[in-house]
Amino acid sequence: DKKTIGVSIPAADHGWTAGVVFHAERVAKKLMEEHPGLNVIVKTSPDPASQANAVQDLETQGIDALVILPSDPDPLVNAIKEVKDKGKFVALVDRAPSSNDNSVRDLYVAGNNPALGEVAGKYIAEKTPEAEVVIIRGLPIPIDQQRQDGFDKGIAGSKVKVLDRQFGNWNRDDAFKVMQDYLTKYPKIDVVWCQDDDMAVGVLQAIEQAKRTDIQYVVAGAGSKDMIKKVMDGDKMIPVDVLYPPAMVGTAMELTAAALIDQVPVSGNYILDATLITPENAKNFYFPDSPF
Amino acid sequence: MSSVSTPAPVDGVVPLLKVAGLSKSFGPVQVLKGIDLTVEAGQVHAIIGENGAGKSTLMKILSGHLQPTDGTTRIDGQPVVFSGPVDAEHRGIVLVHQEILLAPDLTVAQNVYLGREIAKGLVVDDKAMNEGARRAIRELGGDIDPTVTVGRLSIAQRQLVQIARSLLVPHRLVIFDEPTASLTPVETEALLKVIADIRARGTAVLYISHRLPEVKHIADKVTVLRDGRLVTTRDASGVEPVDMARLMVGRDVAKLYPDRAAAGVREIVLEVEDMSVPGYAEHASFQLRKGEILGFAGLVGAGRTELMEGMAGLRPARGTVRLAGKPVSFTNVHDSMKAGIAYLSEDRKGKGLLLAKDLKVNLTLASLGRFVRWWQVDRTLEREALDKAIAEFDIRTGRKDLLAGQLSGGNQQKLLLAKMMMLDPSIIIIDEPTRGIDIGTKEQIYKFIAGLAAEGRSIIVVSSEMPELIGLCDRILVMRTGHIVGEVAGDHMNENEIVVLATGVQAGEAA
Amino acid sequence: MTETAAATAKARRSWKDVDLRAVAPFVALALLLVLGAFANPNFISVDNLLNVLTRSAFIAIIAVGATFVISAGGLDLSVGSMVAFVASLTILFMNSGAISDPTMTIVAAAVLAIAIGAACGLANGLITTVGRIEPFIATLGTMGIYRGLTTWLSQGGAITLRNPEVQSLYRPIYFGEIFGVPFPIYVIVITAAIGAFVLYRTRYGRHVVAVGSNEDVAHYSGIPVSRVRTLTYVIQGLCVAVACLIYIPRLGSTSATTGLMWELQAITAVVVGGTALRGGVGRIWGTVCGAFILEIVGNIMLLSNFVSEYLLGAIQGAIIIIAMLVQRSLVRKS
Amino acid sequence: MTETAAATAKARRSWKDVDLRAVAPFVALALLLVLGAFANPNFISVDNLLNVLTRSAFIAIIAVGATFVISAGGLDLSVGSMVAFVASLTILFMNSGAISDPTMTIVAAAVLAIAIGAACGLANGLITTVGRIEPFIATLGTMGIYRGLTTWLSQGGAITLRNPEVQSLYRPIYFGEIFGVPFPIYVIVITAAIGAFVLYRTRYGRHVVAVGSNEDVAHYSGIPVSRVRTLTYVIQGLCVAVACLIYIPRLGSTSATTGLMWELQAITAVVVGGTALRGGVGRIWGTVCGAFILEIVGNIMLLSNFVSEYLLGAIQGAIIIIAMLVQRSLVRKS
Ligand SMILES: Nc1ncnc2c1ncn2[C@@H]1O[C@H](COP(=O)(O)OP(=O)(O)OP(=O)(O)O)[C@@H](O)[C@H]1O
Ligand SMILES: Nc1ncnc2c1ncn2[C@@H]1O[C@H](COP(=O)(O)OP(=O)(O)OP(=O)(O)O)[C@@H](O)[C@H]1O
Ligand SMILES: [Mg+2]
Ligand SMILES: [Mg+2]
Repeated sequence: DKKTIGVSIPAADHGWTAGVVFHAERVAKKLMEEHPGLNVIVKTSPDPASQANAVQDLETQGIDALVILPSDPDPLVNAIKEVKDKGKFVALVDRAPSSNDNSVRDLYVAGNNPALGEVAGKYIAEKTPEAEVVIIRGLPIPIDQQRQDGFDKGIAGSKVKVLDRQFGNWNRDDAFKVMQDYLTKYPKIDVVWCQDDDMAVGVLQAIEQAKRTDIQYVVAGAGSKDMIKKVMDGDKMIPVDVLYPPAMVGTAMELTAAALIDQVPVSGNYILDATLITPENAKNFYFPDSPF
Repeated sequence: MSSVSTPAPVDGVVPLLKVAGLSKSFGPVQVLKGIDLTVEAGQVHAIIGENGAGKSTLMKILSGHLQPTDGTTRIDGQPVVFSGPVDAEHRGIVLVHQEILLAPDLTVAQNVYLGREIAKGLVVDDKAMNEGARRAIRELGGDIDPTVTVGRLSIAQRQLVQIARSLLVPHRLVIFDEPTASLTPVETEALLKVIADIRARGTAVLYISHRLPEVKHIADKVTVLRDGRLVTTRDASGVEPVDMARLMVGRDVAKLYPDRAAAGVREIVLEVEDMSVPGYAEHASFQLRKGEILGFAGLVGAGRTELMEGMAGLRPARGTVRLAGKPVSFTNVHDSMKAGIAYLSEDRKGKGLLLAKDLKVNLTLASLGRFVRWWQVDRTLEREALDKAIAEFDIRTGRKDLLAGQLSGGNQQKLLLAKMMMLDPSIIIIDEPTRGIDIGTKEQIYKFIAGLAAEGRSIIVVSSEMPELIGLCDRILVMRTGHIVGEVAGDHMNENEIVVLATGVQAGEAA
Repeated sequence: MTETAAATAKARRSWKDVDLRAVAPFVALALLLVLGAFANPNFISVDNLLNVLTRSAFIAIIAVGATFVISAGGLDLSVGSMVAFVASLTILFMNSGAISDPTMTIVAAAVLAIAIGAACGLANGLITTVGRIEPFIATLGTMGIYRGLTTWLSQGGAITLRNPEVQSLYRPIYFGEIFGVPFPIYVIVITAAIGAFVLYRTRYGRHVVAVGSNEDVAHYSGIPVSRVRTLTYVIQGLCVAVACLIYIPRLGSTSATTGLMWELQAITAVVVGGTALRGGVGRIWGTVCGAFILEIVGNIMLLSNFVSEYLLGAIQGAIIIIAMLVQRSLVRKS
Repeated sequence: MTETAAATAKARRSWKDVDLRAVAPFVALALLLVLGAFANPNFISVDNLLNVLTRSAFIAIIAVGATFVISAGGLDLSVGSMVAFVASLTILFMNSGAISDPTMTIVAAAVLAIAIGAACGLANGLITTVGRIEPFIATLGTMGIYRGLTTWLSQGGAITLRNPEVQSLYRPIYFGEIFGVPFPIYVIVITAAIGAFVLYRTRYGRHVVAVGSNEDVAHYSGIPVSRVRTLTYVIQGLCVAVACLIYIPRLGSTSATTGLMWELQAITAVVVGGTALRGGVGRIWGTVCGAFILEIVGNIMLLSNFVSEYLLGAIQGAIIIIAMLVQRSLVRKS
């Protein structure tokens, strides 16, 4: 008999989520080809409230399993529980609510947000132990806070000094502005940590425009093809990138399909590493076809 | 379509404009019924009729603002159908609207030249337009800075701007719809002179006014409308104002102003001392007695309106107001209304009535508290009040669910009067009570005002029509440029005396 | 060519006119229902329709308040942030454990939410009326303020209702049903009914419409224009508080992005419902219908599988325009 | 009764009045500059000020167009999405390699951008005028449409200018300087000057203001109201296209979030600059000043160390309100 997997993800509103959408679509097509009896519906939503609606609508369409990457986890717990309580298989991707246990989901596939910050922090602390760092944060929501906390943990004990941290809203234009103002404000900046590859685009432009040479490098995160390319090419400004693969949604979908169709017992946590991408390993993570 | 006599141009003179069988309906209401009218070049043709007779509607049709439901229009013998007001203007027909149609944010000159700006290449020539506008207004006897925005002008000044604007179009037929309603004698005289000039140049003029002596003075022909029907068209030389009144109203209007019992000296109910409204009026002091009708005369811009508004708490003012000896100070209208003062604005469309709402809503707006039962506005009570007001004030309306904006001007004034009387005020300030009102209605309103005074209410009448003040008031105060410059009463109540005070100029010859 | 022409057309045309303008949104709604039924048979299932109605509750309730503000000639862009702010404070209060009894906690929280909503509305009202700043700018400013404060309260994270007892007690306010109809639907109906009563039947309602219709006339009629206008913002604040009270149990948490863009949705609901933005007319039931329309458009998009998810926003925009065009042509034909 | 009499009170009060209203935004700007200087000495460095002016270019230029739309009594909420749409199409064209010569590519792209901008504006204009839909709703609809199309074009990701030759040739349009002044500042000045000329000196500009002041009057005066209004949207579209042309070389890429909320910023700039939202008045230079004010507020926030990053939005909102209050009190005192 026909099985249906519903996939609810945030709308493609910046690079990383675009990657998520890309991979979700890719894997959905692949799964449906591999399993003729399987139907995969992918729905995107711009904010938590509409995502809760989308989950409800997927349920209305009669799904057997839900794969969800919540745009903001806590507000969506209730909606996810609704599905879970009806005995459907639920895979939660990436963003964990405050209480992330079996009552909420069967499977948890995630990148490691605290680790993303921590890896970046550690790298900076090792490479430039006395660096003065400015930070450009994302939006004021929990994942951002987790990355921030991770970063603070990563540099703990070192002499790395954080000069400032402001929100760039995971947006290139905003990051450009914030970086311009940082450059005005601080005569000497050693390192920029900007938490996201999209924002790094704006940061690099601002630095280039100011013709400042004191900035040694920029650490971003996520693993967009443009940044990975720069790492591969040995760009001085982007020596490394921290991986936070949007493809994780595909992993979750594949695992869910396995649970549903092949009756493989799947449950528990699958945490993907926040791998540090260096010129040596970069080509393993380079997908030129992805939009991100 | 031609039913009534449509004489061919026998003697070779083709009339400039000729309409036959013209009818107009708004929905179920037929407003004009088979009007035949001929307008000749070089003549002033007056149209008179009661409020709501259909004069404005007829003029709007003739100038392309409205499409007739039926009938034909010929210009120089050629049948035409106007696609719109601009089309009519191109054919030389311009209308000076009864309502003021100007863009409030633009300057006087910009309004005067709106839609036909003088331009040098791409650039508009503001200098030339300011000059032109200043000249055009001066020709009308006004003096308005052409660079002031229209929103700052008084109604009278706006009216002048509007007239100036219309006369700048090359015209063969100019239609004036109550142009003098808000003008004082000085500007009225100037306008009549301008109209005489226009006529002398061979232009035809259609002229609507409720001021019958004026009509008599200027018109060559007079057409009377009643209930949308053309009653008669006559040579003006053959009809006197009394006849006109009778033809309009359908009965004798022998005496316009009511007899009033000479009131003895009564107690002072209102005392205003050293009242200043910054920018408009300074150090005004006056007293009002119980049962008295006190007039305020003055030229346009003398500050009468602002003084009254300041006193009623409608705009910031300094000074002392005593009601029955007790000092009061009104920071807002609500307080003054509660104290029994009602102010009826001269600007009934802008400040008096909600034109887009129905009569009921308008009638009860100021006194809604009286209609509240169980937290709700009781619509039955409202309906009853409307019925009563319609009867009492003789508001002529086809249907009771009409919007206030669909009433004719005169009936709007009656509605406003009815609205403010719902407050049951003891002091009533009426600014321009009969602006644009037909003679029959005027008589009613005067009678009504006199009745209010007889009931022991005190009334202030601000008016630019001197006969009205003289006929109605016990005393008249005259204002000039923000100051009260004198009082006329008893034997001195005549136009000459007032004009001398209002202008500050000894008159050689009186109008 | 004399008379006869007179009394043919009866007054029927004009009542139609008035009526059609009010009926138009409902016609648009009906058309959408038909469209939805074609898109996916599940659409017209009772469950789905109840779902959609239920979740339109937030916008519908907020939009009832917006109808007041707009009728009086104002505008409130801050409602979305206000939802975030009021809901955050309310959750923080419930988390604080100031009151130990769960039921009393919820009651006190409700009172608090209402008070904060009213206070926020009052602030908006005073800034526009006493400060005489264009409502658009004034509420754009407070929009920033309320959202900023929310961000600060949440320290960039989420504010989540922690007490499980309170949570389970509170949950039915969104998820509960009475006679098979979800609770929020009752809240919509009650709010709208009260709103309609106040706007159409009371003196204050009459004043609101008068102020929006012509401020000068209202002023000259002795209506305290500023007070009437300020109160519309307070009503808006109260409606926001009510929306918060059913929002909190649904998601149980808020963050800096809660209520983002809801102001635009609320205003759209009001306008789609037949209220003109320039003021002077208010249609409460039309507004509620407008909120349903918006939610149903989204629902149909999600249920149908024709459209690329990238194009969702485009189609939604197009449908709103088409809905308005349909309305207009309906009204014009009458 | 003689003549002479008609002498009236002089207009002496009015010039002061008018002038202060126009000057107020500049006073607010000056106050902000002083405030900024206290917050951080770097603030008044030429470099920083040039940076800030340069990046205000997008909003300033768009807001010049918005001044036309608003003066004529309209509103355009779609400009932010339009930026994203026009810029995306332009980049896609440059990437397509349809023209091999880099210079010609850029010229052709510029022409294309202008054409698309004008077309988008025309669409907005026709929907509001011919379709007779409230501008707020009409452009909210097209806002969804343009953004949706952008998302679809980019498949959710970024659209990046690929040709390095074109890139390096085009880059100076944003980053280049003439006599030490960045190129975008010239573009602001030129756009505003043209805008001011059209609005204040030409017949069309006069008609724009008349339409916004009183539509009926304009109609009776033979002004083609719909055409005038539609054209203001086209002008808005052209301004958006110009803004895009200097936006593209800055980051060389667009995404679905490009230009998000810019419409609100543009409208705020217009209003802060002294143009009333109800139409009938337009102040081009005030608008430009308003755009500077907005950008400077953000800049001061970032440069100063007083404020928690969480509270930025709140302070920004508060400053806008205070700036408007200062303006109002200035004007009232006059
Ligand atoms: N748009 C409309 N819809 C319905 N009725 C209307 C409309 N316009 C005018 N009327 C009605 O037509 C009649 C004639 O109005 P009109 O304005 O022509 O009168 P008038 O003779 O100019 O009166 P006044 O002397 O008061 O100006 C009035 O009864 C008025 O209520
Ligand atoms: N908003 C305004 N700002 C500046 N001046 C104004 C404003 N409104 C009116 N004025 C001026 O104030 C003066 C007095 O106004 P107004 O003409 O209404 O007085 P009035 O004596 O009541 O005249 P009317 O005979 O028209 O009733 C006029 O010169 C007018 O131009
Ligand atoms: Mg008339
Ligand atoms: Mg007056």
